[in-house]
Amino acid sequence: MSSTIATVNTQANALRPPQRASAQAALRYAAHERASTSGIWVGLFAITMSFAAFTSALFVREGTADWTHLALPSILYLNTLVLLASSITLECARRALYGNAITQDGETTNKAGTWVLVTLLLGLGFCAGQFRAWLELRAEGIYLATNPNSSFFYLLTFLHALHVLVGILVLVYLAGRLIASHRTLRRSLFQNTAIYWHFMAVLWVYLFLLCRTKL
Amino acid sequence: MKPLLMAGVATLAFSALAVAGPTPAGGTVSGKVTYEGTPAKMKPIDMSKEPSCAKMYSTPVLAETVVTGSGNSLENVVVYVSAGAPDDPAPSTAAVFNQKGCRYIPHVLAFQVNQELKIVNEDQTSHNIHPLPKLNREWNKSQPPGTPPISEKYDKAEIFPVKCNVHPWMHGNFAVLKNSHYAVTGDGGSFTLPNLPPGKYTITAWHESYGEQTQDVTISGSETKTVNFVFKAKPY
Amino acid sequence: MTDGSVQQAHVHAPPQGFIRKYIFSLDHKIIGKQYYGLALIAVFTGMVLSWLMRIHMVWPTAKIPLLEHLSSAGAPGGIITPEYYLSLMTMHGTLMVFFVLTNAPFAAFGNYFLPIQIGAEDMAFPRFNMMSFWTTFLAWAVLMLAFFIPDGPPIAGWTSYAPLSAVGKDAGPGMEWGMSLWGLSIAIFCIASLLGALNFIATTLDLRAKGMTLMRMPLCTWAWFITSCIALLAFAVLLPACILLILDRHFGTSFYIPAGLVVSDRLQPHSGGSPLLWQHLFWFFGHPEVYIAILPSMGIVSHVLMNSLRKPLLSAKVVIYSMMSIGFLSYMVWGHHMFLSGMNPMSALAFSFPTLTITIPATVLTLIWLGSLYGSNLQINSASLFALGFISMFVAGGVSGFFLAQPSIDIYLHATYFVVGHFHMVMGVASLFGVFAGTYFWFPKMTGRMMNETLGKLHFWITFVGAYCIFMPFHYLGLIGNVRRYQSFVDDYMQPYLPVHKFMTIAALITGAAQFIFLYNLIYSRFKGKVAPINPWNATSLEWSIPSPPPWNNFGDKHPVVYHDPYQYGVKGSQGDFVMQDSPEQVVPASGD
Amino acid sequence: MGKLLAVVLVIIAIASAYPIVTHMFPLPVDISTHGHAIDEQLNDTMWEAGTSFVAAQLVLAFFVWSFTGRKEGAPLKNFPGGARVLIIAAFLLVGTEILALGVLGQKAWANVYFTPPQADAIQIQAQAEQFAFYFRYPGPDGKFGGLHPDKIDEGNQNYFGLDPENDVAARDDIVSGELVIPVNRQVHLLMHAKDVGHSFYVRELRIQQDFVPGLDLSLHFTATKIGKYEIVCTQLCGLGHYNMKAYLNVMSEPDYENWLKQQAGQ
Repeated sequence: MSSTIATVNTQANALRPPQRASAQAALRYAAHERASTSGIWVGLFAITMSFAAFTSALFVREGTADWTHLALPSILYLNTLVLLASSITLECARRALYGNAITQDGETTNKAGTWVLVTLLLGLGFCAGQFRAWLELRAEGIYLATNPNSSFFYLLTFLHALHVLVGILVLVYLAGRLIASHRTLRRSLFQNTAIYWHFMAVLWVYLFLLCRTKL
Repeated sequence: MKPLLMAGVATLAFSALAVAGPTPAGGTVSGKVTYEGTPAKMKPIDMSKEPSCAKMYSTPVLAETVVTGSGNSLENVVVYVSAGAPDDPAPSTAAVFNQKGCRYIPHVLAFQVNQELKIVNEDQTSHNIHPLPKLNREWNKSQPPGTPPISEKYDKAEIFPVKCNVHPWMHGNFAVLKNSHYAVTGDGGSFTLPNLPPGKYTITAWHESYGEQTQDVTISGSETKTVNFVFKAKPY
Repeated sequence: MTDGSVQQAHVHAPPQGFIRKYIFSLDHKIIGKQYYGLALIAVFTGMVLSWLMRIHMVWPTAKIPLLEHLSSAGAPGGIITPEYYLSLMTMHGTLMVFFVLTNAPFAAFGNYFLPIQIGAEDMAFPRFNMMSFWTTFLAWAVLMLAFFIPDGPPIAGWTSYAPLSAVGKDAGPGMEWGMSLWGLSIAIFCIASLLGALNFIATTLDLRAKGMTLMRMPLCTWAWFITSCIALLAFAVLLPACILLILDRHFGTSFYIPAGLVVSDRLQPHSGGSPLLWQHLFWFFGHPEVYIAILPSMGIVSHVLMNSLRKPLLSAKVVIYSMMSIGFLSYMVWGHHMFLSGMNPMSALAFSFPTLTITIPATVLTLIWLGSLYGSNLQINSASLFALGFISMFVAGGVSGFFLAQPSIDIYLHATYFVVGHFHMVMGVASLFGVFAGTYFWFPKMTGRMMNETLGKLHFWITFVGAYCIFMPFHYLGLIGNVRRYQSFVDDYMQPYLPVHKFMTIAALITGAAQFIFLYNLIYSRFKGKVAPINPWNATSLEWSIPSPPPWNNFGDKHPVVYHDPYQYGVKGSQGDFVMQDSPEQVVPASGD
Repeated sequence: MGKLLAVVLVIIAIASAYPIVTHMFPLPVDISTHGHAIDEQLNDTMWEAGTSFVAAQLVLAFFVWSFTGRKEGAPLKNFPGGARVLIIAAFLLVGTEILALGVLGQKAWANVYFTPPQADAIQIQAQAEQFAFYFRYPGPDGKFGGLHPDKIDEGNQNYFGLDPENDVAARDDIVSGELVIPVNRQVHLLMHAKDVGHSFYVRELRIQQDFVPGLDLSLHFTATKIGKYEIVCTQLCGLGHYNMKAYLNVMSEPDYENWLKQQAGQ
């Protein structure tokens, strides 16, 4: 969401030292940083609600006669690891960017950029893995409508993958900016992307456990 | 039974209309459709939910899935030339399907591919016409009293049921046929397929609950061949 | 350079060119107006649909000439078919609930005034703001498309109960593509509303001007804030519900469709689904939706009322807390829509009590409004008339809630006209009165011109009396067991009461016609109205401290600082009996208080 | 203008109350054993809600009347006691109402839903479908035949999907489009939906219950007056919803027995 603001100041360019802006502007800047952080949390809350709704749907559906068992493709375990790893690499990027350095020079941003690049590759790997899992199920003749369990599996995994893809798009943007390090970058954009990305990992772990125990 | 008779006459009339084309005088296939065994007893239709229709009948109307006549004759059987005859162009006259007293008149309506089908509502209540074809396009329309007749066409040959979504007991059948050589048996179960040019034909008889039977017949000159069909009746 | 070029942050230059200025504008004010415009189109469409329904109901064989050409399938020879009646009903409900009652009081006014009232120069995420409007527009377009497909609009009602809504074309005309468009449209609408709510919350939390503490926010800002919190939850649940519905309809899943259903002589290829699941998900959204519609109007009415009373509200805090508790309780009561739907009868009791409890904060609000009237110096104008009308309507619609909240009475009144009367008054008319009050009050600020008072008052009188004439009889008919959603009354039982229905229809036609006065007033005043000063109503909140209409960045370069609570009326101020929120002067209570 | 509003408000209050007070819209006669409780509940609520409605409108009218068009500089007053009084009032007023209605109301609800059907209650199966009700009696053998959705053949009057060919219990089942019951005998209605959601509503019985597809609910009631009453569907079920109805025919015990015999004969 901060891309709003970020793109706004693309005209601010070059490695010139940050100007001391008026106190007012500084305040406003800080306010918008805070706003985008609240924004991301509110957004995550909404996402949580939606998946909670799906979960309750699952609990309702569980009781019914045609509820069976679904053997999850083993690749999901690998995918889980990949996604968790991506969470860690993004944390590395954050450390590289804000960890100790007070001012970032091209080197730190490049370093961070590379970490982000790794993260988004892992993210893509996760999505590919999920896709693979679906193919495996198809191969077993288990489709979306085969039984309620498969319906829920495809539904939950697909929606989660969709959210991950959104994250990946933002990561692409981030990596671009960091590696071409002559561009400004709002701190909140990076922070919030990190929050979102970590949340996706947590959400996946939850969904995975749900599928393991219920489907 | 009067409405039934009407139905029979009406159908025959229509089929007569349909065959009265410019085709040269040829042979005729005629015969009788009968059943053996005991057919299911038709239950009376309870129309109490539709007073405007219920009050039109002194004695309860029976369901029309199996209508039998004297001498085990079987009515509402579509007899048509299913092979051997060329496809005929649709006649200009419209086949009329009437809704009267919350029943379909006729119960089985046979007409040709692309022939105009005219659906009329003579009742004081709103009807819904929902034919359930498999090959043709399916539609589902309501017809409040006082609205103009619905005009439709079917472009594929097919026999399928038609129902009223408002009145569950209202069920009929549409027989969309390729050529003009067909008849629907009425009271007495007899039928005639006139004006068949010499050749070898397959005659098919279709009944909505007893299924289909076919017989081959060869016509040479202007003779009259007799073909009878006997269906096996089911008690349930 | 993470904080490079700070002062550029968000200071976007005034937009250039028609498209960026008025169509894909990032300016919350333009977006607010766009929402208002969309709501206006939707409300008039919905109104005409209700006219057609009322006319058909009392004159079933009436030939409506124009309709014959608009929808030859729905109205052959101009006579509305039963399914087309249900289509009209479904579209009326959907348009009104989603595109009017959610858009007008919340999205439209909220977008325009929330940032100004808290002293911000725009929403937190202008691009999201623009997206949420255009997504809403898309949702509307998709819904309206249903009118123009051969299949026609859906016939499942705005609640779209499964399995009727889920089994597809066998369920009847309009249930093939019409229904799918409905599901798609609502899903899109959910996404739009989520974006909007997110924006409102972040803006309110973080973009308040110096000195604008939460408790100093005007009541309508509070209402919008609380509403967006409700909306966030509600639409986040409706979206999954719609997704499941679409899956059932087009991908052969069985979330809502149980086994062994025979629809139109066809055995449905589904198994194990639960129709109640849809009802639970839908009403978990559906009941809070009622408060999404009414809360903003409560806020607007309080805001307007304080201004015309010329004295502070008895207690703004109490109003805020009441609205909060209403919002909170609204999530524990959805089951009262399902008393008779086969839930465990015990749970009916569990849902009944919180429902009844909601009447406490509602009553508190009403009494606060009434109590504030006491000893005031009430100024009568179109805005305050509608505000007072709101109170009257809110009470009228509210008390009937008492009946429906009790399962035992619901056994008799459920799905009768009593219910229809109830929610039309409290959710429909009442919140629309809030919108009217807001319009007459804020129009000068939004357009820089005053609205015509005479027309405004005329509009009020017809609408106020008319609304009672239409919706009171609904309650009476409910008492004699007049079932809702019937296109005509075929049974003898209803015959004696047809005159009542005729009366309601005529009232509806007149009241509806009166809305064109309002429309005319809007358009006329927009261009010909007399020019509005900055603060025509001697009001106190921030929106009245800036030019009418406000410049593109609201406060220009001056950064408002807030010194007072929002409603400093009835005091000795330098400009009169009030002190603006942003004026540093001391508040001296007026004598004789 | 303010004075006018006050007057109009008073008129509205009176005009709205008038049809209620004069019973212009009476509830249909109650023919059930549990109905009186519901009617009492409805009546009490009407008094409480009606009073608060009229009172609120009148107070509003009074305040509008007395506080509009006051001369310049007329002293502003605050409501005696301020918000606190009003809040307490609200809690007391509504609180007591809730307790009174809420708690007492549960009795009426319980009568209908928390009492199990009597052992000797007559079992009848009701099937709701687009757009009619059909009722099934077990017949002489006292056993219901099984339901086979695939066997449903409405053209042939087989609405329930019975299979008399293989299912002996189904052969003597009586299917009727009219719900015929004896007076003063409890009826245990087994509710089954064939296609979509429907609802069973008999005004005079003070009974309403949804048919939920895939969820067979049941309902029990006792009719106390002989006569013919309307059963209507109150759950939107499609284009014929407005026309989906049947009749409840309450007969004397002997008439009912005859009816059964006559039906079995068919």
